[in-house]
Amino acid sequence: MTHKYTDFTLQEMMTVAASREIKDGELVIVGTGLPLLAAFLAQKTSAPNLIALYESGAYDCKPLATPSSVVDSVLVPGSAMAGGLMEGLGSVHAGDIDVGFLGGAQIDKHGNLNTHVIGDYHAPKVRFPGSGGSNDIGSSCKRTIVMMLHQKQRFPEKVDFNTTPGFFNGGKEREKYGFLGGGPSVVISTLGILRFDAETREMYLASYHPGVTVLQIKENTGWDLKIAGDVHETERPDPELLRILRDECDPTGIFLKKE
Amino acid sequence: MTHKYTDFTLQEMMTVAASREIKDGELVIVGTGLPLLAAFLAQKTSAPNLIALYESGAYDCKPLATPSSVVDSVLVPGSAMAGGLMEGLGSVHAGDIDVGFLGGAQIDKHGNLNTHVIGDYHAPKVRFPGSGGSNDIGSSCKRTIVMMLHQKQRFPEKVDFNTTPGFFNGGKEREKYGFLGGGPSVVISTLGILRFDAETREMYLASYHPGVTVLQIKENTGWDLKIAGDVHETERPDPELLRILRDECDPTGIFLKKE
Amino acid sequence: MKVSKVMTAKEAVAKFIDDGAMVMVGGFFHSISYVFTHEIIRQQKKGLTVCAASFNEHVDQLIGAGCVDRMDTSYVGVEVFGACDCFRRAVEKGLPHKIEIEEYTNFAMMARFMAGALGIPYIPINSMKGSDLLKYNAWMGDKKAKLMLDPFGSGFEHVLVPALQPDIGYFHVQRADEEGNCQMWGILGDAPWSVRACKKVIVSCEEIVTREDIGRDPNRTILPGYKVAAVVHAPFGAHPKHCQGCYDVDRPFISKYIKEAKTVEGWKAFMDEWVYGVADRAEYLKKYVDTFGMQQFLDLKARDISSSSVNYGF
Amino acid sequence: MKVSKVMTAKEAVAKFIDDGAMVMVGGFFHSISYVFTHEIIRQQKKGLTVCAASFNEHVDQLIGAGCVDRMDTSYVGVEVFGACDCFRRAVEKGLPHKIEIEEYTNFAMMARFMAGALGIPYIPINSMKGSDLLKYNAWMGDKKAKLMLDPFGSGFEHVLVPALQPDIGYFHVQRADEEGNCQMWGILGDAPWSVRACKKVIVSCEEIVTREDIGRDPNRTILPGYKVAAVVHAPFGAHPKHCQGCYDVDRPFISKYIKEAKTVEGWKAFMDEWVYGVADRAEYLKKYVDTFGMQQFLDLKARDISSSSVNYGF
Repeated sequence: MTHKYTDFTLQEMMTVAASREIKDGELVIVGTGLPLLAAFLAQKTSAPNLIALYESGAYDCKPLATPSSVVDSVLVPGSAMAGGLMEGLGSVHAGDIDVGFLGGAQIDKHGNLNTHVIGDYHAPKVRFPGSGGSNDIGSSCKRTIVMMLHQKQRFPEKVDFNTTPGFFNGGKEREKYGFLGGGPSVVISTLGILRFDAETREMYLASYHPGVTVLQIKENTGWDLKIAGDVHETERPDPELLRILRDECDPTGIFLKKE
Repeated sequence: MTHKYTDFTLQEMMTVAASREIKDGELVIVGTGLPLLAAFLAQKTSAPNLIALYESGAYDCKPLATPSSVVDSVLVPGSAMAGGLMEGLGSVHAGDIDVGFLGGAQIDKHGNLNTHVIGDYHAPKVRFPGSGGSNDIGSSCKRTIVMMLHQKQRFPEKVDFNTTPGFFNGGKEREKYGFLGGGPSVVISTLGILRFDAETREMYLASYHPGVTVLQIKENTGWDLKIAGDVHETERPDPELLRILRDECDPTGIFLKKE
Repeated sequence: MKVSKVMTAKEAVAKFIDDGAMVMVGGFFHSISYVFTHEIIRQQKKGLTVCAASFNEHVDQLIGAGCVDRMDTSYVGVEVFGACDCFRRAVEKGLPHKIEIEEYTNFAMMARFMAGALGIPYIPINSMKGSDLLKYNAWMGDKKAKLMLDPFGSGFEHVLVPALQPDIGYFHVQRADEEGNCQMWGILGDAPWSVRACKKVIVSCEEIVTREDIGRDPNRTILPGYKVAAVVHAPFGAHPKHCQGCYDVDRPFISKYIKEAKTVEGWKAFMDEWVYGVADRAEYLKKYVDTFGMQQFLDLKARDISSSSVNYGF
Repeated sequence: MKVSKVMTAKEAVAKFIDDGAMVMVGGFFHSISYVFTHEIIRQQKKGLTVCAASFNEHVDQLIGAGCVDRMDTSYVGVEVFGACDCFRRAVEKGLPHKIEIEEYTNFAMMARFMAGALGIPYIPINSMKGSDLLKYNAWMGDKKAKLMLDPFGSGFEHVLVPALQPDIGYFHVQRADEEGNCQMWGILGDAPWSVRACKKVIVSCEEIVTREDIGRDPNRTILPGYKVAAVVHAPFGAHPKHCQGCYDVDRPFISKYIKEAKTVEGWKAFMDEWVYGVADRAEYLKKYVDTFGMQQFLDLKARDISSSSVNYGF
C-alpha cells in the first residue's frame, strides 16, 4: 500500500494540529488514541524534550510499539518510572503537569466537558463512562487540549452534565475556585480549531480544516459561534510529518484508520 | 567467657518480661534496643508467628545479625517487604498494629510520656529528641509496652511535657479523643512491672524484679504508688530464655552490656 | 513458615465474599483478577457494592450477572474501544435491575483509598470543585463529599472526600507466597492504596513462590501478608487483561465480549460459554485453547525483557 | 538524551541552596547525603529552615556551623546511641544562636510531605491529639495545626496538619541518570514523599547510570527526573551513614562525632578536621583512608546479596 503524504484524513489533521500545541520540554499527560499519537509526533519532531506520562503511573516511556491503552505493558520497559495512579494523577493534582488532553461526549460554549450523560442524570438517554481522570486533568493541568468530534449535539450551548469544568459561565468565574490549572487552551475538532476569548472565555473559531467551510462549522455548533477576525484555513500537515505519523507513530493503524 | 544462665542483669529481666507481653501472631512495631531484643526473643520462643515491623518500612524481617537501628541494612535481605515510613507508620496510624514499644525521659502516674524537655519548654534544663514516631505509636497501636529506667525524676506525678498521651488525668479521659489505640498496657521498668487500674487508669505496681523491694520502688517513684494486692516477685527468666537472648538475639552485645 | 493461606478460587470466594459486602476490585485496566470475577458470578453473589478507581468490562459482567447493587467509582468504560453495555442497560433501562452509583474522579477515588489505608478520615482535594459530581449523590447522601473553606486561610474551598475501607478486596499479582506477601511490577495502577485500604484482601497470582523468594527482592512487595486472607494460584488469571512479564492483553477477546454484550441475548450467550459453562479457570483456559488454538494462546505469552539486578547486601 | 544535570556538589549547593531557603534534608537515619551537608557547611549557608521527618547527627553539624535558624521536624537525636549536643546547646543555651522549632510527629511530617507532593492542602490525622505538641508553636503560629470536628460526623476531632512544600531538597540514592531519574532500594525511609514534596531536588548518587539502565528496572525509580535540578556523582556520599548494597553504617565514626561534639571545642576540632579542612568528598575519603587505613574503609563495603530479576516483557 502506498501512502500519499499530501492527502490526509481529518483524524490526521487533528493529530498534527494537537502536536503543534505542545512546546518543547513540556510535561504532558497523555490518554489513549489521538492524544497519544499527537504526543509521539511532537516528540519525534518539534518537541524532542517533551516528557510524556500516563495517569496509570508510567513516565517518560520509550515504547517499542504503539501502546493501545494507558496501561499497555509496552509502556514499561525502557520507561524512566513505572508507578501507579498516585504517581501519575498525583503529579497532575500537584500542578506539576503542563499539558493534559481531554475529550468527551459534549463540550459547551465555555469549554465545560461532559463525559457522563446525555439527558437527565437520573434518567439518561445515554450513559457515558464518567470522569475517570478527566476532571482531575481539567482541574489541575496548567492547560488542556480538547479533541472533539464536531457535531451539533456534541457542541451544545450548555452541557447536560458538567464533568470537567472549563470556564463555567465565562468571564472570571473559573478563578474563584482556586484551581491550579488554567483550563482549556484549545479545542481541536474534526472541523476546525477553536480557542477561548481572553475576557469572556467564550469559544470562537480560529481556523477551519482544509475542505471545511466556516458555515459548515457554524451549522454544526449549538450556539451562535463567533469567528476570529483572522480566521483562516488550518495549516496543512507537512508531508514529512504525515510520514512520521503514519509510519512511525501508528504503523499498525491502531488509532488511525487506514484506507 | 562462660555465661551463667541463672544470673541475669536487670536489662535482661526487662527484655524477658517484655517478650512475655507479646502474644503469638501479633503485629509488633519495634524500636531500637531492648524492644528489638524482646521481639526477637518472643519470636524465637513463645510467639513464632509474631510479625515484627519497623517504622522505617521494613516488615517481617529475618536479619542475619542483630540490627543496630530501625533502618539497619541488615533488616532488608530476607524481609517480606521494604517500604518507607508511610508503609511502617501508615500501618500504625491505620490501627493495624497490635503492639508498640515506647520509652522516654519521663512517664507519669497516668502513663503519659515525655520525650521532649525537662523543665520549661521554652527554656528547658534538658532537651530530648522529641516525638519521632512515639506519639503516633502511642495514639494508634492497639496497646503499648513502655520500658523505663526507674528513677524518681523519671516517674513524676505529672510529665513536664506530654509528648505521647497515655490516660491523661485518668478515668475515661482518653476515650473522648477517639484514638484507635488503647494506650499503655504495661510499664516494664528497671525495678518492676507496673500496670494501670481499669477504672482510674492510675499506674500500680504489679511485681518487683528479683533483688528489688517494694519500698525501693516506692522511693523511686514521684507519687504515692499503689501496690497490687497480689504483688509478687517478677517471674525469673528461664535459663533457656537467657541463653537464647544472649547467644542468639544479641551475640555481639550491641544492646546488652556484657560483664 | 506461618499458616498457609493457599486455597482455590472457589473456596476463597465462598469464604470471603459475602452477599451485600463492599468489594474492592483491584487493577487499573490491567491485571484484573478475572478468576475471582468469574467465580463471584458463578456463585451468584448478590447485593454487592463494588468499588474501584476505574472499571473496565470486567465489572460489566458482574453487573449483567445481577451481582451488583451499588458502584463507588469514577469510570465505567473501555477507553476508546467501546462501551460497557450491561452498565448502560442497568443505568438507562434498569436491566437486570437498577444500580446506584456514587461518582467521584479517579484521583478522588485514589485519595479515598489512600486515606482508608492510612487511617486518615478524609482528604481535601481540588478536583470535583464546581463540577456536577458535587450535585448528585446516591446512598452516601451528604457524606459523599463536603465543601470546606480552607482553615489555613488560602481563601479557597476544597472538596473533602471521605476515606474508603472496603470490607474485602481482590486483585491479581505476578507472585505471592503462602503467607500472602504479594509482589507486583510493571505499571502499578491503583495499587498499593486500593488494596491497603481493604479490611481484608484475597489475591490470585501467576505463581506461588517461597517466603525466601519474596525476601530476595523485598522492594517489590506491594502488599504485606497480614492484610491477605487467601492466596489463589491462577496462571493466566487476568486473561483477557495483561500481566506484565507474563502475557499481553487479548484485545480481540475483549472486543468479542464488547460486541456480544451489545444485546442481552448476546451477553448471555457469551457468559454461558465462557463463565457459567466452565467450572473453573483451568476449564476456561482449556476451552480457550480448544476454541482459538494453542498458537493464539501461546502468542499472548510475554517475551523476555529481564530487569537488571540490584545488590541488597549490607 | 535531554540536557545533562550533572555537576559537582560545590556547584549544586552554590546554585540551588539559597540563604534563607526552606531545605528538606532527605534520608531517615540512613543514606543521608553527607556530601551536600558538608558542602553547605563549607559554603556557610545562613538562615536555613531545615525540615525532615526525623533528624540524626547530620543536622547537628549544620546547627553547630550556624547554618540553621529554624527546624520543622519530629525528632533530633541518634536513637539509643547518644544526643545531638549542638542541637541541645542551641535550644538550652542559644549557642551558636537560638533556633526555632516547629514540632510534629514522624507520621505528621510524612503526611505533610505527602500532602505537599500531591497538591493536597492539609491532612487530618489522629496523632498529636491531646498532646503538648499542640500547645506550642513557633513561626507558623496558629497555622502549625488546627483542631477540627470531623465534618463527616464521627463525633471526634482530628488534627489538621498543613502541606509542606520545601523550596529545595537534597538526598542520596544508589543511582541516577544525567536527567535526574533517581533509583533507590532497601529501606525507603522518608522517600518518596519528602522529595516529591520539594519544588526542586538536588541528588547525590553512588553511581551515574545511563537512561537505558534506568529503563531496565523502572519500578525502582523513586523520583522522576522532572523534579531534579542537579545530579552529583558521589561514591560513599552518605558516609558515615549506610547505603543498601554499597556500604554499611560506620558506627565508630558516628560515635566519635557524638563524643567530640559534647563540647564546643571538641566539635570545632572534629569539624576542622573532617569538614572545613577538606575541599570536597574525594579529599574526605582520602583523609579517611589515611587516618583509619584502607582495610577499615574496605570493611565498610557491602557484601553481595543480589536481588532476583523479574521479567518486564509484554
